[in-house]
Amino acid sequence: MTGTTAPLSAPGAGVGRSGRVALWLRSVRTGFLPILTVIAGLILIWYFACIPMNAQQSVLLAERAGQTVTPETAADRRGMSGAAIALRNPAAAMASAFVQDRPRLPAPHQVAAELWGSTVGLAVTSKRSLVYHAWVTLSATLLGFAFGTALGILLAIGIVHSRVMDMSVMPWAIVSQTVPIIAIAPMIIVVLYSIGLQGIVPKAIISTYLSFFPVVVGMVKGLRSPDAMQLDLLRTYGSNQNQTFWKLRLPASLPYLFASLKIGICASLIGAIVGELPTGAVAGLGARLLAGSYYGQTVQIWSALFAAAILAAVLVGLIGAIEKVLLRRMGLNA
Amino acid sequence: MTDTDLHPWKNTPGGPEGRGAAPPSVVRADGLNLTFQTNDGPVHALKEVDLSVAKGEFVSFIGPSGCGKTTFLRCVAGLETPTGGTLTVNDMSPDEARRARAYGYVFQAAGLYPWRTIGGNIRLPLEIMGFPAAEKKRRVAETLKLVDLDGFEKKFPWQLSGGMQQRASIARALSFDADLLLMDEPFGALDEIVRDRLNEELLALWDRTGKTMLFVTHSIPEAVYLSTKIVVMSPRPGRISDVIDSPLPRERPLDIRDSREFIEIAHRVREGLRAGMDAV
Amino acid sequence: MTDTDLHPWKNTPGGPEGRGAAPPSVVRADGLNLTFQTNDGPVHALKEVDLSVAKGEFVSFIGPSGCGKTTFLRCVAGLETPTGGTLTVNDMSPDEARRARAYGYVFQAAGLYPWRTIGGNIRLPLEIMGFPAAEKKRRVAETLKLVDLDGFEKKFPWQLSGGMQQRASIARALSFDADLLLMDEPFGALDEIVRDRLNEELLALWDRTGKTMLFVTHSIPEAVYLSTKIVVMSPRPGRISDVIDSPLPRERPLDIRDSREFIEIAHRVREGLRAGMDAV
Amino acid sequence: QDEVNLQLKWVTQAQFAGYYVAQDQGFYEEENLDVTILPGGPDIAPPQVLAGGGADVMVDWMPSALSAREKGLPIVNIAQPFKSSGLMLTCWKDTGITGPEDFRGRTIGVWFFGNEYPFLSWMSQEGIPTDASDDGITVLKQGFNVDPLLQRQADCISVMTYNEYGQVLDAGVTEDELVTFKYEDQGVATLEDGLYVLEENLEDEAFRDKMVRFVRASMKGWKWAEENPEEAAMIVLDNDATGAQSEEHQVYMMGEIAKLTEGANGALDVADYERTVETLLAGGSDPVISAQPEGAYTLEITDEALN
Amino acid sequence: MILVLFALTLWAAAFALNIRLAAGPHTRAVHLAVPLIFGLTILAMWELIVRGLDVPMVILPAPSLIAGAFTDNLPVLWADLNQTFVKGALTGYAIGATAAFAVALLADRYTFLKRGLLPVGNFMAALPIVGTAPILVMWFGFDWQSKAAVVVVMVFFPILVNTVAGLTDTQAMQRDLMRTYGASYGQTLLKLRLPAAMPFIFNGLKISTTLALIGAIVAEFFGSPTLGMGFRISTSVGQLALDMVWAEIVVAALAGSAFYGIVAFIEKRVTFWHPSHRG
Ligand SMILES: Nc1ncnc2c1ncn2[C@@H]1O[C@H](COP(=O)(O)OP(=O)(O)OP(=O)(O)O)[C@@H](O)[C@H]1O
Ligand SMILES: Nc1ncnc2c1ncn2[C@@H]1O[C@H](COP(=O)(O)OP(=O)(O)OP(=O)(O)O)[C@@H](O)[C@H]1O
Ligand SMILES: Cc1ncc(C[n+]2csc(CCO)c2C)c(N)n1
Ligand SMILES: [Mg+2]
Ligand SMILES: [Mg+2]
Repeated sequence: MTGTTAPLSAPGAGVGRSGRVALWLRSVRTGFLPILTVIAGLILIWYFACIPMNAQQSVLLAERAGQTVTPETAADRRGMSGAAIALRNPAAAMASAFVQDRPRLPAPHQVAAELWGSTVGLAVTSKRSLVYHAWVTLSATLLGFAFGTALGILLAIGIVHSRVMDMSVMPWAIVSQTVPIIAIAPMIIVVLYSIGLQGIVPKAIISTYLSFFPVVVGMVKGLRSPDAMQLDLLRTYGSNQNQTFWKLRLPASLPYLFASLKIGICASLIGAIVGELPTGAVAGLGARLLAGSYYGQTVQIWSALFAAAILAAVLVGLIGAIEKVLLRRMGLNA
Repeated sequence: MTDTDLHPWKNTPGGPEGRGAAPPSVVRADGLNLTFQTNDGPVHALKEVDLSVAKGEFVSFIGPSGCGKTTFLRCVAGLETPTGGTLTVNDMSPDEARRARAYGYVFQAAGLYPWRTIGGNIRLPLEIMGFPAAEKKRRVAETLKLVDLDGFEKKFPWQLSGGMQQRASIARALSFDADLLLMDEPFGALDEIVRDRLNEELLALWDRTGKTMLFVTHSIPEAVYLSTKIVVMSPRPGRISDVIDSPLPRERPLDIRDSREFIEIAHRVREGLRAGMDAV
Repeated sequence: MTDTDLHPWKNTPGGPEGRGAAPPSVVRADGLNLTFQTNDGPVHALKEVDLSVAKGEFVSFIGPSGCGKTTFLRCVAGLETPTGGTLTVNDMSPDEARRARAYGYVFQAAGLYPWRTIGGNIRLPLEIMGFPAAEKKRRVAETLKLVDLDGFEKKFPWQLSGGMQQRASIARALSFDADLLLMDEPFGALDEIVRDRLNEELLALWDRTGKTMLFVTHSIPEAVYLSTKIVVMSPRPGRISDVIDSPLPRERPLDIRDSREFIEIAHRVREGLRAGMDAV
Repeated sequence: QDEVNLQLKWVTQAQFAGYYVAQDQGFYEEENLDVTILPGGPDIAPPQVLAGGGADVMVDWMPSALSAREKGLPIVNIAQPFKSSGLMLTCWKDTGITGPEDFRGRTIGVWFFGNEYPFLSWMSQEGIPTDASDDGITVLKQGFNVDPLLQRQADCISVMTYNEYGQVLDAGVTEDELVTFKYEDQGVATLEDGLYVLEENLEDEAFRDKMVRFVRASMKGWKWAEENPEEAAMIVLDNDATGAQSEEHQVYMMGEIAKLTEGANGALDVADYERTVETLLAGGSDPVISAQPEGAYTLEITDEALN
Repeated sequence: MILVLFALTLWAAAFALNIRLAAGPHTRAVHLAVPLIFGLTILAMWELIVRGLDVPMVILPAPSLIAGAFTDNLPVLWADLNQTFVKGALTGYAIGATAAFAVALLADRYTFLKRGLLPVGNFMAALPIVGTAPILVMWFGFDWQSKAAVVVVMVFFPILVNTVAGLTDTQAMQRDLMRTYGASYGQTLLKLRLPAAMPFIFNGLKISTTLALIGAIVAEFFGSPTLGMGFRISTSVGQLALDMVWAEIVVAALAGSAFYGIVAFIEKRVTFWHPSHRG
């Protein structure tokens, strides 16, 4: 076992040994097989976990249906773990583990069915359609992301070019991220309300607040990534600060920029969702999450959760694709 | 900024005319001192360096690691500010000379920008100095041919071998045709065969254009083979321990290195180096 | 794992005894082939390499960049698996030899671990091979002195100059006193003077301990100065184009390099190299 | 048309049917009003929105409004469409709880965010500490749903007759498994869902006139909703942008809400007001309000609107 | 209005002072003073503008009021900090970091697992906390355990991803060196890959510090005992006690920055050898 992992990742090591076999093995390892296996494993665990997680309710349903269960009353079962209850009443626990209306843990197929039903199964204009809600959230996300990226890049440029900005802004940018956004989101909304800003902008501003930080950090790192020699080269040409920025700092920072954009868009999505709560949570994935939670609709919560994660994955994938195209055109193979 | 500042190629002499007259001093250092302030005390990198380089000379700098070769070249380039003494480049301060784009600098590592093609890298100084489009194109093509890289214009640096990258970086320094070339171990990373070839070509270029060369190397044969003047340096504090004028002819086939004259100069350089080391 | 595996120093011969007998073959390659599979087709890095290295020999490998020197050394070290032919090290497979800790390897770059002090770096192989504490201490002190680094035990790698780092990496390979040393351009990054010193010391060490040396270099004088046998390689596909047995005596003062014999061998090596290049 | 922004206390649901009906049926339009209804939520404090100028009028519970008034935000009740309180505690019967005294040592879920005042003042009247001590109550800050009860993380939780109680029953729990304590029955009821505005705005004649018309149209909406509960529920459903409400639940809620608005014409019953103030003042060591409020309501708007 | 103008003048003055300080020699004092002056200026402007424009206290209280609430409620703030930060955030952080670390070692050992786990992990990292918090409160109860669970979920993936990346961040030559010694997997891990991974691991640990505190606070919005920073914030907003809300925010910022600072300090000690720390 020693070193079966090491040589494969070492450039120049190990390829010779197994020749084509190694190449083939690599393509399998980089392919979908591992992901599918892991997903399959997780789903299996998930299904299995449904049994004890939902046992209280399953057994209660059986009791109400007149079956004898042990212990006999809900009060007696109160302190028991789900696993213990399931073990004592295997039949009852199995019978309704995957079909409850308000399960503690919905089964995968319930979530999948709800996701399918509320996306493909409905017109996108319907208020019950997740596509509609995802769009509401997405629009705020994108606007906030655009603001956040612009703000982040501007701050980074300032920080890189001015010592005062560097010394005074950076520590406070870190502090700003330790402030719980959910606490100040309502205040931001109210303040903006009172100056007449409503709708998408307040949500976008919360997205901005969350997404500017990764961009600042990444861009400062990126704009400072040219080494002394690359900078000296331009000095030997008598280049001015402006030229140095456009010809050296900016192109050198692009890989860093994209890495932080990927984090930034996720932060932005979370910001938009958080921002939906104090705006009356009338529409959007956050509203769906909350509405699901008012009425204990666990299946609805889970499907909204997955919709949000899928949206994030798509956005990150999109940025990744842009990155690939751009960086390849620049000869920096990602 | 004046018009000539923006369009420096307008008054680039370009050819070897005027070489017949008494050569003017291109670089002149008088009692040059440079001390770096570091966390654990000052480092005396250059001490009382006196040197005068005439137009058209090929000067090599040789000396053990850390003796101040790079530092001296950086001072000439205006990238480092001496803490004492005077230094002029073309009778200007090094900083003025830098702004006037008086020299081309080849760093020890190729240092090509990875997001630019080979052609784009060579075009970089031309863009910054504001050459017109047609001129840029012409010069890129010309210098690419000079270093034997035509056909590779569209390739990215990592698609080339180390030796080719090094040649591209030399082309970049040549593209705007400065009269003075500062080269810091340009061939350090190359194997002996490729190095020999590039040495020959560099010599031919120098002979053809009459540029002034300041050349840092670790290799004694290289220094002897290339130079009209060899500056031997010794460390801590960095100073010049010997200046050897080469009696070798301008025409130098590669096998001149097996000649007795050559071996004698090499021996003198080696002795100079050793003496400098033992003095420490 | 056997006891000797854990305590290899127990059966380290250490001294030069047994050198009088007919020298056994330490490394033997027969029709060695190695082809790398890459995305754009196979690269034939080694083709039909035959070589036998006797105990106590000092063998240098020289050849242009990419001719397979490093690859051959890596095969001997069991870091790369040949795709054809046979290769034995101490009559074992290279992989077995690696596990038996039969050799010390010096990489082209120093490659010290930056989180360990110089002493800690030299101690690393000793820790892994399970030497007892007192023995570790003794050996670290001893090898530090050998490479002239005593006093620097507590320093971190980045606090040393490049040359000192290189010496530390040599010390690391020497510390556990293997009989076979594989060195891949160990002095590539050093200036000529330091290089000369280390060459002398390496020769003295070899002479004293009777180790077997496989040594890769780009420098013709270095190869000639050090070796009892010079292997000249040529590229694409990498193969041995010439094997030169050196008639130089074991005792070699530095200025043997100005002798005619030396220059002749150097010339032959250079010709061999050039022939290999032109054949491509 | 005059613009009016109405800030609700909670999300779009039949609890606010009167306003949605008035808008849907054109009652506001008849009064020449352009009303925007702003739904609330767990993160929205209506008095804050009012203070910030985001709304002209809000729906709030009186304890929270009086407390805000004491904190220096001068808000005034201008109408009271809800006559009775829908607040109650629901406990599992099998815990053996029969009366408030049995709460000692129990875990009880309570809504906070300004909704905790009725519970706290009730408990301090009963003399039961809420500090998690052995003979006191362990209070949980209850989330948005009835899970704490269903999961048996709490012995009792707060519910509204018209909403959460229905959810408990929906989850399959039968009424005889539960014991309920209505605040109304315990004599600690406080007024819920009144309409409040900023005091300074009332000095403006145009604003008063706007509110008169608003209250008149809103009460018309409430009466319509009481008479047509099913249609009212559907109107609410149409206005729910989350698409998460179900028809059955809104019809149920409308039915229960109608019981609470019954007997109210929108005018504040001063006796109810005084009972509420008394309850809040009686809070023992830590009363919700410490002094008799002055000018916390006005009858002028309803007088003008309803006569 | 005069106060507002005064605020703007103050801003200009402080900025000028900072420019002069930053242009001078960079002593330790200057490094502290510049951000401090920046922060104090913002506070002063806040105070002046809130007073100058007569912003209602229930919208934005002046810093002086917040300071008052802070000093008047120290015991409450301390108890809240203990509940949310020490019990919720720190426990969750420790568990999450340990678990992430263990899984990273497994994923590192079995390439198959790594290739499968990381994409799935990235996906799960995108689950919004607003949705996971209610579920975890339902599963783990109202007390700090559910907050710790939320924190575990939030910090797990940043640390996992960074650790895995770090463990593979050794140079081929460094690994080959170990092979020439015939080193075992464990020896290679202990003496090469873990030390080499430390800069990455600390990157993950640093990112996670702010996530941990925020996660614990947000989770309290979805159910809690009558204690904790998130509880206090949401309850105080409902009670329009905005000065108390801001006092808690100040506590959160102090605790979060201190936590970050401590981890950054340890990082500096552990990865002293990394170029970014050598100055
Ligand atoms: N892992 C690898 N995959 C593919 N090709 C490789 C690999 N390692 C080496 N090669 C190729 O094998 C050939 C020999 O490489 P090797 O490193 O042995 O050369 P070398 O003689 O050591 O050169 P240098 O003097 O530059 O160190 C080269 O053409 C190289 O590109
Ligand atoms: N920026 C700096 N700060 C502090 N000391 C420096 C700096 N640059 C160089 N030095 C020191 O100045 C001395 C001369 O360095 P320099 O780089 O000029 O040497 P060199 O002759 O070019 O050596 P090499 O052959 O290794 O390139 C060395 O001792 C070096 O440590
Ligand atoms: C965080 C939170 N705060 C308050 C309430 C209470 N609340 C305000 S309006 C209303 C009526 C109907 O549901 C209720 C119960 C809650 N549920 N959740
Ligand atoms: Mg140098
Ligand atoms: Mg090699």
